[in-house]
Amino acid sequence: MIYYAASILLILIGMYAVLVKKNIIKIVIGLSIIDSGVHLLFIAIGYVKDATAPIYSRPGLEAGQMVDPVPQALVLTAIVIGLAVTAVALSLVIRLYDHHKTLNINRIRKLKW
Amino acid sequence: MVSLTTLYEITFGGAILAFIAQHTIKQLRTFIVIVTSALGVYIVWRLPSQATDISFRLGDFQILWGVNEYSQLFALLIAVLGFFTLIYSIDFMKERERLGYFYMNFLIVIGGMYGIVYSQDLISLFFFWEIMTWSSFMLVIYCCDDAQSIGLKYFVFSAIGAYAMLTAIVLIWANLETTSLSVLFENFTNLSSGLQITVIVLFIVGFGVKSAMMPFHVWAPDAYAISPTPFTALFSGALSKMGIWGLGIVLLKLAAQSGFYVWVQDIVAWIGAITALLATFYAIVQTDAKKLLAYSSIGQLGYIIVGLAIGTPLSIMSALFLAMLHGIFKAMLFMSAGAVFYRTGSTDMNEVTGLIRKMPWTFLTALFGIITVAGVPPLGGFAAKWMLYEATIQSGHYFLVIVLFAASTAAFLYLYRFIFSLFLGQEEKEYADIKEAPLTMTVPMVIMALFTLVVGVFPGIFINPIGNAMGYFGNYTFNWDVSSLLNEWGNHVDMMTVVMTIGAIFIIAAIFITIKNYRTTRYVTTKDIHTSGEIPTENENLTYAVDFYKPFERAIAPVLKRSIDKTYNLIAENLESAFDFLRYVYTGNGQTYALYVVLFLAVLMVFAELIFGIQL
Amino acid sequence: MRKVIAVLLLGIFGYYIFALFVNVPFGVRHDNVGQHYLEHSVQETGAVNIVTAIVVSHRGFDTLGEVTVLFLAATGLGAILYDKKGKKRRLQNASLIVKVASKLIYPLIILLGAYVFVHGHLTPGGGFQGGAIIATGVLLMFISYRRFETNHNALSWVESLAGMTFVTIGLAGLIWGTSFLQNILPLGTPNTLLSAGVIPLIYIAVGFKVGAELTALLDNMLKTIK
Amino acid sequence: MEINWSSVIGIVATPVIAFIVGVLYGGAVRKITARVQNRYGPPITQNLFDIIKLYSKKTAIQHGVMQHLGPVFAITASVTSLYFIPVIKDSPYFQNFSFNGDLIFLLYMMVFGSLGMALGAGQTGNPNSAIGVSRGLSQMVGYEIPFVLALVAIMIQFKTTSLNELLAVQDHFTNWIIFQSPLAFVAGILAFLGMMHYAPFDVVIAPAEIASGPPSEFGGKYLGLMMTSGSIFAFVKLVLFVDIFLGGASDFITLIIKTFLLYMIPVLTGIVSPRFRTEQSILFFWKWPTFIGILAIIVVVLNG
Amino acid sequence: MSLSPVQFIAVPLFAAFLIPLIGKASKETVKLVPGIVLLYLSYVALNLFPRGLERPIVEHIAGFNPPFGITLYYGPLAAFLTTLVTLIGFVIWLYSYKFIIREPFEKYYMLFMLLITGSTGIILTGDIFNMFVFLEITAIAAYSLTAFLRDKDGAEAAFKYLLIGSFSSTFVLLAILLIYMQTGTLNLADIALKMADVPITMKIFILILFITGLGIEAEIFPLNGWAPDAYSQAPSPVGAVFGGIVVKATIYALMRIVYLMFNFHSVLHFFVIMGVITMLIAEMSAMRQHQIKRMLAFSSIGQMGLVIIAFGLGTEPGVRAALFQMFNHALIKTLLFFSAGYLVFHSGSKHISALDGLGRDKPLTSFFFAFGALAIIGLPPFAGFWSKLYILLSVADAHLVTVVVLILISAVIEIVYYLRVVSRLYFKRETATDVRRTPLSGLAAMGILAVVILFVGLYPNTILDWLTPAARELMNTSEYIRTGLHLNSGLLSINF
Repeated sequence: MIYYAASILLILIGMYAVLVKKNIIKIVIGLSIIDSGVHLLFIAIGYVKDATAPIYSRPGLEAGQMVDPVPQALVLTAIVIGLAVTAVALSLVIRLYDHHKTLNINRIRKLKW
Repeated sequence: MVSLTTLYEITFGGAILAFIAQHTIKQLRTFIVIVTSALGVYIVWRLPSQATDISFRLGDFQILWGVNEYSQLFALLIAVLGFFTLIYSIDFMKERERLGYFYMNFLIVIGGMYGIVYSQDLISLFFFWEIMTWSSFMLVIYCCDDAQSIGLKYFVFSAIGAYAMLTAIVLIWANLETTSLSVLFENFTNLSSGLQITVIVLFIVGFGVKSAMMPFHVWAPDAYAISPTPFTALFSGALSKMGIWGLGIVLLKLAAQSGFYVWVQDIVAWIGAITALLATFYAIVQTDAKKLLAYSSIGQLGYIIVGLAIGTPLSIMSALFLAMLHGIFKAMLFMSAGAVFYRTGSTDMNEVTGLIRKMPWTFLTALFGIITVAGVPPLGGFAAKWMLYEATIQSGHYFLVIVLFAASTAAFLYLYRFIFSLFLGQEEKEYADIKEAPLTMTVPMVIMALFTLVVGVFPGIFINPIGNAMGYFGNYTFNWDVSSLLNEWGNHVDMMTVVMTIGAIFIIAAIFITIKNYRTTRYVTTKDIHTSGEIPTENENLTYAVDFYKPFERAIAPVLKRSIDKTYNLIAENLESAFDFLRYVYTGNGQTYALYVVLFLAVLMVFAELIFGIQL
Repeated sequence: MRKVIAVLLLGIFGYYIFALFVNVPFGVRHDNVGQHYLEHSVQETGAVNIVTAIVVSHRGFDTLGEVTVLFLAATGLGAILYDKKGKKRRLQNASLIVKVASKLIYPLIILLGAYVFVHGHLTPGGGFQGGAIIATGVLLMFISYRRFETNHNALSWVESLAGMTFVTIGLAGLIWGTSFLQNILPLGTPNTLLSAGVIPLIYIAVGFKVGAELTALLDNMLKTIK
Repeated sequence: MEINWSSVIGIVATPVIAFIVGVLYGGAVRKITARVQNRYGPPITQNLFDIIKLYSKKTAIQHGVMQHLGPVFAITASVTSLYFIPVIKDSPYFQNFSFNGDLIFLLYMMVFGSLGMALGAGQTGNPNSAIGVSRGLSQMVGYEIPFVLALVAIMIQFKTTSLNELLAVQDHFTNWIIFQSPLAFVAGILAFLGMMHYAPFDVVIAPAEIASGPPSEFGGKYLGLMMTSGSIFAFVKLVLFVDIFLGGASDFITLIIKTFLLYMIPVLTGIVSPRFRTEQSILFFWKWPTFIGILAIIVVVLNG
Repeated sequence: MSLSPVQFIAVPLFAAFLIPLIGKASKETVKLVPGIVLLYLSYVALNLFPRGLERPIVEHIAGFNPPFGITLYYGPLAAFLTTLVTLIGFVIWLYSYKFIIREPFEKYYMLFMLLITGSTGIILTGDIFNMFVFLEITAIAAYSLTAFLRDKDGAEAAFKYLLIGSFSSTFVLLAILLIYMQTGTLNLADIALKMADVPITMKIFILILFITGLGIEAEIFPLNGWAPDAYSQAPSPVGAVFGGIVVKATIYALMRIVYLMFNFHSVLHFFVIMGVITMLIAEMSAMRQHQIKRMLAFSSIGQMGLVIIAFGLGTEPGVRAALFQMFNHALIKTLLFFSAGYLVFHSGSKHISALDGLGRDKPLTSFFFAFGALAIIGLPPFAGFWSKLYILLSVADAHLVTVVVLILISAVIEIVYYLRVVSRLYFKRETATDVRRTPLSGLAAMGILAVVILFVGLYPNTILDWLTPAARELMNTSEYIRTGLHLNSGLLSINF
């Protein structure tokens, strides 16, 4: 249970950062934190008590002794996606800083209404 | 073999060809346009004897096109007016640019109108209705700088009307699962009474906008005034009649079946009468001839609406009679104003003056036009007015008839001003070199002018086909003599006698006054006038045109002060600023947007718990 | 103000999400597709690492998407940070210790990365992990040596070729087999290097691709920062 | 083809009689006015002589075809209207075409002349004429409304628009419409004041102000013809009112008495009145006369 | 080689990987690649279409039976949408050919190809996590394309888009997590089957997460803050890509999920309400815009509101109308963005006031804009008329007269702001003349669209005949489950 709570808390912290922090780099960090939270949540629901990684690395391992492999596979993909988004976000931050000479999101609002 | 499809193909095809020709072989363009419209006249003429109904499925709808007497009446008006206005436009538009655009849209308007009157189902009706609307919009904004706001106003009002109509169509579809007009007529009483009245009101609004019914008329004066004159003639002459066509169907086919008929009749008739009166007042204070005529159109359409709303055989007859006739005389008047514009470059009544001796044929057309509008015998207008008054009185709308009379008397004011300012009065030097308009313009005008005289003598040539057309609404018979008018109390007017009398006396008096002292009668210029002993100098202004009806304006000042147009503008402005306020939701701050997202989510979650009472 | 609203809204959101999880027992085995994979994947794919089997075989399409995402990120980055003038990284040279150490470690890191993706079907890890390790190695070099340059041409060749290899393997499945990405090679004996049909091939391609892409990505970003 | 001689005589005689009566009335009015104003005044036949003098003038000037035809329009309207009114009740000579027209037709026919005149006056280019026309037309909008109200009240009361049928209804002194529908009569007679263009509604011709307004550029034969037409037209209006409200006349003496008495109403009002401005007269007509006319209709509707 | 739906995804992807290599040899050739790919895809689409209509093609990726492998579901709906995406993609390429000429244009084409991959993937996939992956591909490509011009505003717009887009992916991912937790499967058909056993609380919260997540990309108010910025700051063809492809695919995803998994009606009416709000606010905001592309963006949102309303009716005519509207909107808005792109290019300013008199200077481009404006307002004889009519009819069938009225009111607003621009184009004095000419490829792209719009307007049956089975497919959940799950693999890929 604490795993769930922690992951959700992580998500909330990330969201708080995104919603409140003014520095766009911090916002990007917030996005990463959200991602981490979600990924952890994935892993958490796949976990089975006292089970091992789903690899038949040694003989005698039974299917029943392993954790659910699907969330892990999904998380693998999700991480990569998160990475890609972060990369694009950071590149945008670089561009924004180039143009605006600031990282304060309140100053970057030329497009409105 | 002619059929409706050939009619549409030729008209719309001609439109596209004209556009292409403009960009390839310019000489062909006029030829194509004239041939197309002439073919249109021919086909429409032959249609009743040869055409069969055309029916096919389009999506979920059964499309039905067919010819009936009622449609035929309007189609002929469209075809003939289209033909004349196009001939007129040859020289009128010669110097303008973007003629391909002009002619294409012109023919599309004509095609759209054919489509409207020949549709037997609501979908194709709406389809062609909208085609007509946008192509006419294109023509309204053809010319000048301020055309854009005027065009926009026109289109917005048209759209409100069209969408009212669409709502009605949609309601009918939802409840009767049909779009066919005939099925609708049969099953209309199956609708609940609330729905009946809704549908009727929506349709009346829809058609009322096009027929410039108050309070939806505000687009009309400007739009009429600003569009190129050949099109204005068609616009006022034929296009506005599409609204009348529809109102006829709604009032006489639908409303007549509902329990609210009496109410609908009274309200619409009063709206029509007030339209007529106010439009006339506004026409009186105009200074631009086309605008004046535009308001006059609105007024005349008001009469027609009254006639349709009253719904007795005589009133329907008068309405349709006036509708047909209005098509002709208003086209004449616009054409003569256009001819003046063509030669002088202006239709400002404070400026242009004394053209009678320069443009006699144009003047003649204008004269016949105003006499017809005024409803003075012996021209055709009298028959229409006469029938309308008789019908209004005899159906018990006593106060209505007063309003109509007032409007029609006041109409003399603007009519006189129109012809006086442009053609009579002082002949000024700057217009000394004006010549008569070219033949392509005068010939259609004069033909139509003579036609009003013929109708005046033999109203039967209109009454009999209209009587047939009224068969669409029920059993009405008009077995009148070709030259007589008859009311429901049995009183009649014999137009033949009237015209013979007038003609005889007129000719005798004219001969008398001409030959008496023929030699010693001499012409003097308009500068050589009685001015109480003062000899006017060369540059003294003797033209009386500005504020021609100042006293009358003072008398009706309270009416003029309140303008519906201003009210609409106020509403529009307020709405726009309200919209402006709304878009501040988009603050431009990405974080705020993100906050909206979370807010949305949180609200949904709370709502979900409230609504579904979820146990968590 | 914003903070209060944010906290309030996040509180509501967190409360409901947490409430959803409260009733879900933690660490309990569920009856789901995962169990099927655990039981049958080895026969079906020949890979003993079930996660790899799922990632590359059962859900190979996801992986293709994943590769695409990464490729996309690199392309997007290239597009966003594109600049005509070739730029230099503005990093200072690291200290000598770092330099020497990284020079020592660098080949080892590359080797480790290669190992990880080659053995993706046998041990924890795979193309992504391997690729990421390789990129880390390069990053180390970037940090240590100001003048360390990668061959851009080669990188983009590797990127593209690796991507195309993946798709080609997929299309080959369509051509010779019945469907896209179908395993058309013999499965071999589980738990050996040359087993599991196309999985190692795909993972090698992915490894190269990820390595190259992440390298390009890092390079690109480092060069743009002023 | 059989020629109905009595109607031929009527057609020829009616305008002549109308002209003579009208001209003499005009003279009489001048005389009466003068007497009231303590002047001696011209002889009754003065107008007749004036017209004869005008016709015998050798020269005439005109500014164009419309001015040339303006008086023609006027005379056409006067005579045509005359023909469509039964001058003497039940007389075979003076029915003319009255069975072929009705009240609404007459309303419009009477306008025809004014319109022609206005057009003719318009072409002269004299600003005074134009001002006069402007005033005349504006004022017309004023008095037409009570007039039409009165007519409508009568039409719906007797369910006819034909003058002959109205005459038939008024077969006895007590049945005169003036007694059957007094309100309509009041409205009608007030409108009549405006129609006759005597003071206080003489702003149209306003002799001292705009040089007699519309006709100011007409002279010689044109003015002669106009005055002829005017005389006939005055008679037409009088006969029309007599026919509508006063039961018509079955012989000449009655006709003369009734029309003369009727004529005295505007004349005497005019002598003692100052002049309304145009908008004043319009608003005057739109107030009390209109109200009375509406009352007339309401009464009819309530009784019917 | 056998034709298979997977080619819609694989071929553009392959092309995207190939482009840099070709770019090494010849930069100009790169421009041709997307065109060739999309032409090939059109060929595939035309061939597969009749079969998809006849019987859905279920492609099992890597040969694993569902629910254990990823499947592609090519039914009438997917057939319709992929064809649409291919068509729009093709004209966008044609337009971009001369429009996107600044470096690094090969990156532009790569991103474009990947975006096509992503959106066809969303449409075709039968697996929810796979759908998420493709959603992300589409989104990241879209972020990058938004900032493609590398100017101040582009970066800002892209960042906002990314910020909100990340929220979108978070929520979708959470929803997928919950679904997997509850049903233990990721295959859409399988989920639909097992969803019946999921407690209602869970269901509703999953739905809420999906609505929020996908609603962001589907431009539901108030989640659409990114849209006006992104549309207006991206290069014009990209604006068309958003309006014509991205949003369409996302709406599809949202509706597929809602119809498949959560078939209760109160939820659907929620969509009607959201649709109405979205539409009204967007149209009102559009009215007050001073920049033409921003105006088009708001108009797009408004149109999507319309689509959502029609979807929310939950009736077959409603769904069909919504699909029809999607089709028309994709075509027309693309045309508008195209012409607006060149208008902006020629006038040198994004502001509407700079367009005065361009109609005389650039008659064809202006003509196409006017054409598109008339079409999107819903005037006959253009395609937009029929879809609007069908939406109204289906709304009225559901006895929501108020909604009918609101739709029409918004249509009036639409008229005002579109015609304002049109009349400005033609009826103001020319400000300046631009010697540059609109390239032929751009005009050809617009011409193709205009012809199609007119054709569909005159012969709506051609489209409606395809739409009826598509709508039925979306409505008929059990059929989807049956074909999605129980057919054997192997015989599904059709050999040619």
